[in-house]
Amino acid sequence: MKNRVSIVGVGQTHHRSKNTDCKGQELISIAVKRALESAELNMADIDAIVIGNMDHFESINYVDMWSVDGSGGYMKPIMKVTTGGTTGSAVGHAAFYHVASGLFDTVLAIGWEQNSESDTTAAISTCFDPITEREFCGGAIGPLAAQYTAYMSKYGATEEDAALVSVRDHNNAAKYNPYAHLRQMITTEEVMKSPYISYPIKLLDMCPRTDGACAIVFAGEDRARKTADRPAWVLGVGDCHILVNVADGIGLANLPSLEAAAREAYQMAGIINPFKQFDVAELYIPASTAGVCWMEALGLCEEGGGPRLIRSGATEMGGELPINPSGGVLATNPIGATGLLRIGEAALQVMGKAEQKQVDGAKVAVATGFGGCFWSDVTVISSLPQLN
Amino acid sequence: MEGKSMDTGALSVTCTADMPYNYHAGFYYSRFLKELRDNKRIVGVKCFRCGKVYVPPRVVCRDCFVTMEEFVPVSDRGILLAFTVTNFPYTDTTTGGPKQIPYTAAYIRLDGSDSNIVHCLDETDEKRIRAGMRVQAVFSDDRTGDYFHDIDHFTIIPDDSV
Amino acid sequence: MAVRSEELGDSGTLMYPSRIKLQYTWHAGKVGSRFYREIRDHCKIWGTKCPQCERIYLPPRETCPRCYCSMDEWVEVSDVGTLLTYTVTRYAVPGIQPQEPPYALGIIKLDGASTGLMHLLGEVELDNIRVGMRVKAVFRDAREGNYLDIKYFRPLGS
Amino acid sequence: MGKVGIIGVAQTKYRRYNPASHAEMAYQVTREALEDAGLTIEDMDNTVTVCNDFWDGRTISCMTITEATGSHRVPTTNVEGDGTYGALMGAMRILSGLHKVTLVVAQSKLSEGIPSVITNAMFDPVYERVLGVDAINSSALQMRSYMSKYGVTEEQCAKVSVKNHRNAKANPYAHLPLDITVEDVLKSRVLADPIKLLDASPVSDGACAIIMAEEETAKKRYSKPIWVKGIGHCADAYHLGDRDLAEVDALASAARRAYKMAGIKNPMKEIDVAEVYDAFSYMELMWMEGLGLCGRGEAGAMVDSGLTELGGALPINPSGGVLSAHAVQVAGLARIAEAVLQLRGEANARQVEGARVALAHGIEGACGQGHCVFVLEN
Repeated sequence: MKNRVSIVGVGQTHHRSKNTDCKGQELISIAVKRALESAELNMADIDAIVIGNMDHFESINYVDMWSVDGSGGYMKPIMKVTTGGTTGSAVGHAAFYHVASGLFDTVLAIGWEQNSESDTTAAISTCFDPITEREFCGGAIGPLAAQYTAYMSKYGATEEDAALVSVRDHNNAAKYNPYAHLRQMITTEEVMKSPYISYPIKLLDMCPRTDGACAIVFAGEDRARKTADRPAWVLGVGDCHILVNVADGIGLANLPSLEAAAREAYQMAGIINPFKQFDVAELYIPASTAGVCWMEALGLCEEGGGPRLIRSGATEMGGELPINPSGGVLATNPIGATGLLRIGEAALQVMGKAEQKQVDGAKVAVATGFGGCFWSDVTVISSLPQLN
Repeated sequence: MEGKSMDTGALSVTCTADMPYNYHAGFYYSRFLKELRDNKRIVGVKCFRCGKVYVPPRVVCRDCFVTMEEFVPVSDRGILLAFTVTNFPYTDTTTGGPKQIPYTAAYIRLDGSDSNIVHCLDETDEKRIRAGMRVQAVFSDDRTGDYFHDIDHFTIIPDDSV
Repeated sequence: MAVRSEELGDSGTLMYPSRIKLQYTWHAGKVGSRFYREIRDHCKIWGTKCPQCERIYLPPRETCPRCYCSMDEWVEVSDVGTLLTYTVTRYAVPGIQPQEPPYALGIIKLDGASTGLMHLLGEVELDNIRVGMRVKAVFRDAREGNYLDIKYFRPLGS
Repeated sequence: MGKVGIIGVAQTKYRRYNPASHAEMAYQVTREALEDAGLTIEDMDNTVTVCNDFWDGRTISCMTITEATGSHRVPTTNVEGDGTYGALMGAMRILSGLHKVTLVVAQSKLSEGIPSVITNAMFDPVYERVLGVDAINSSALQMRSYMSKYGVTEEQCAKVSVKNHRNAKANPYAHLPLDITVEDVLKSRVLADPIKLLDASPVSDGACAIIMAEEETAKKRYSKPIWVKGIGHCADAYHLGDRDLAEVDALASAARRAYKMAGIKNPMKEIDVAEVYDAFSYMELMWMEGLGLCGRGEAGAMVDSGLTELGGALPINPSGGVLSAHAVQVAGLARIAEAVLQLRGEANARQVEGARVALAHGIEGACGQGHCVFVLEN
């Protein structure tokens, strides 16, 4: 790598189902100001900006230009990256490449969404092929639900396994994350009793839609060593966007794109035994069912081992590998920001700045993004500039 | 457009964005749509290298990255790989009105195909549907070059021993 | 409802007419809401002032785009200003235009403001609009709290 | 900056209603760019696509061309814009040292949607959008502003259109090669005055792909790599009323950055040919000023003098420019592809003799709010 890349500041809004206090650009500026504050930098220190969201959620075209009032992008280089649910992680990775290339030193990555401004499910449905798929694909829920039916019949996972994931993430958000959107403690029984919204996914299995923004300051090595006591180093990035037709993702009981993205990121970072090497994980789990069937793709368990790992409690706070101390996507989902929040939360963990949600002594963390057509992004972050 | 005063005293602007698109089906989907419309036939395209058949047809083989040119008919029967009964309200963006629910999205692999399609099933009681069931396409009489309509729906084959 | 695909010229391929039609409710936010309330309730136009560069912004914003600091100070500006540039739109686009073309559009620098405000021009011969012209806001009678509560700007003295 | 070489380019012919689908167009230019570079898809270790959900009529529209561009095989991302920003991302990937060969693919089918509806969505939904403002009438505001500040005339703008449509006659990819006169332009139907039909670019479908490689690979795999010497991008304020629309500060800043990287001190002298984003005739004049190819307000006189004609001292848009083919998400990348052909000496009838340094320019947003500048050298 030409330049080592670090994260020196993370900011986010207090996420809500509907934030009428803020016009979109103002929502963005809250996250940006918090990120700058956490990095102890000013807007003048920022060399370039990368921003992303999903166009039809707010129906604003050229958001990189529109957002200048909030992003601080006036007379700065600014670029828009958008890849669906993986937008946030793709924005983070684009900022990573801005710095790694040596072209820019201090770069602001911004993800945001004001989902309350439209019908999110309807807007998402327009991602499916207008001629062969759109009519029968209801938002992001349908394909995820279908995937879990396949996983259950293949590996004997249950709806209760998914409920455990839902309880873990919701309760982490309630207990530890003041920024989270949903902060209600829930029980397995409540999840199981909640109505089906798309069999086998029930209301409490599914992520909400959220108004929120996240901003992260990426910096090259010199800036990092100068300004941050304990920067988070980005050791590996990987992404894999595998398909064009969502139907072809069906029968994917597991998630090959996550496997491929992880392979790429792990190789770059030097991760050999992910379950052991990672101290904490912030995973893009849009439905609790995914929290059961995707961990094997990250190498956190053997094929079909998701249910066992979830039932073991190892992924709870205090367990061997806590997953989603922040409460993750099930508690907070401003879609264009969601993937970036995973990177931000993972960075805060290894910076020792995660406050109530801190996993003690966390040194190596993994963050994922999910979206598009069963697509995945993976980021490996550490308090160490390189792993031994 | 209207400005509406909301409970917090904050104002908002409400507007229906209506963006028409004449989606170009291109050479491969056009062939697919016309075969459906004119011949009640479902066609895919076959990769000369790996032999895989893709439905709906497309120009490039995902695995071999070669141009596919051989259109082949596939069966109107197949296996239900997965399904979901969609029963939450959302806007149908093709009309701006509410989507008709419930409907069952059916992910199907047709006999003779190596890829999957999505359509709907004429059964919305999830207790009566299982992944792995055999299903059959039911065509519309009045076909217009619309895949969602020209195949009216898929139906579960009660006895597939024939 | 069935969509009828159409032949695309003589290419042998089809066009599938569809649309993305969806309702949006955009939040004006605290700052935008105050701007609109002042117009709706008092026919007054207010901007926000940057404590650093002292620019007065219209429409008002929470953050100065140039200095990137919060702007707490509100300043009333005049409803009279100078036309910086204009155009007469003479083509029709169904669904997005506020009135039948031809109609005039301009950017107006209100007295007391540092930035221009884009708006419609009314009560004016379309061939007699000039850069530098002085114009005055005409408010709508039934105001609802949106951009068109200012009906248009008309030449001063007309 | 390290060296990035461009070793493959391909474009479709631009036209309204290209019968190929998004994916079919993207596949065509991908295959042809690979052929041009003498490489196979296996040689690509990452890709960048250029898709925009409004123009494509689809959320996550990059999904449409994932497989057609081989993006499912390798790390990939999607950068919105006109393709210049996508190429910038491609260059960053290579400069990071983590990737060796990037495929950048842009495609656009303007004839599927209604451009004014799509560009109206650029404007703030709480404020100006309701005025029915779009790419055409907003640009008319800018053209008027530019003319009234600097005394540039409609005739001078018309000359740009005449020149570019004539240049297009030598470009097999162009959509609108035309033999027209200044009078034809002035008499063409007024869209939003002072913009007339022949001051405006057409509605085009098309695709473009380029292949970028790190230095060693570029030298080893290709006989005539074209080198990226400098890149700069920059954004101006959002609300048009915040800007002096007659000025080009963001472009000047982007150009400064690109020139500094490329070691260019006198762009007028050192640049042999420029391909700029002339969505409207007046834009070519303003962008020349922002790029430092002449002083502010001087571009009109420069066009009068004939310097920007093919055969002049600084030919601008020998391809015919965006006025002769405007597939929005492609048009910036096409500027780079055309600049590459010039530097290879493969531009045939539109070749600028002895071109060694070329400039390619793209824009983003309304009235050139954002700009991206590439300096290339052979």
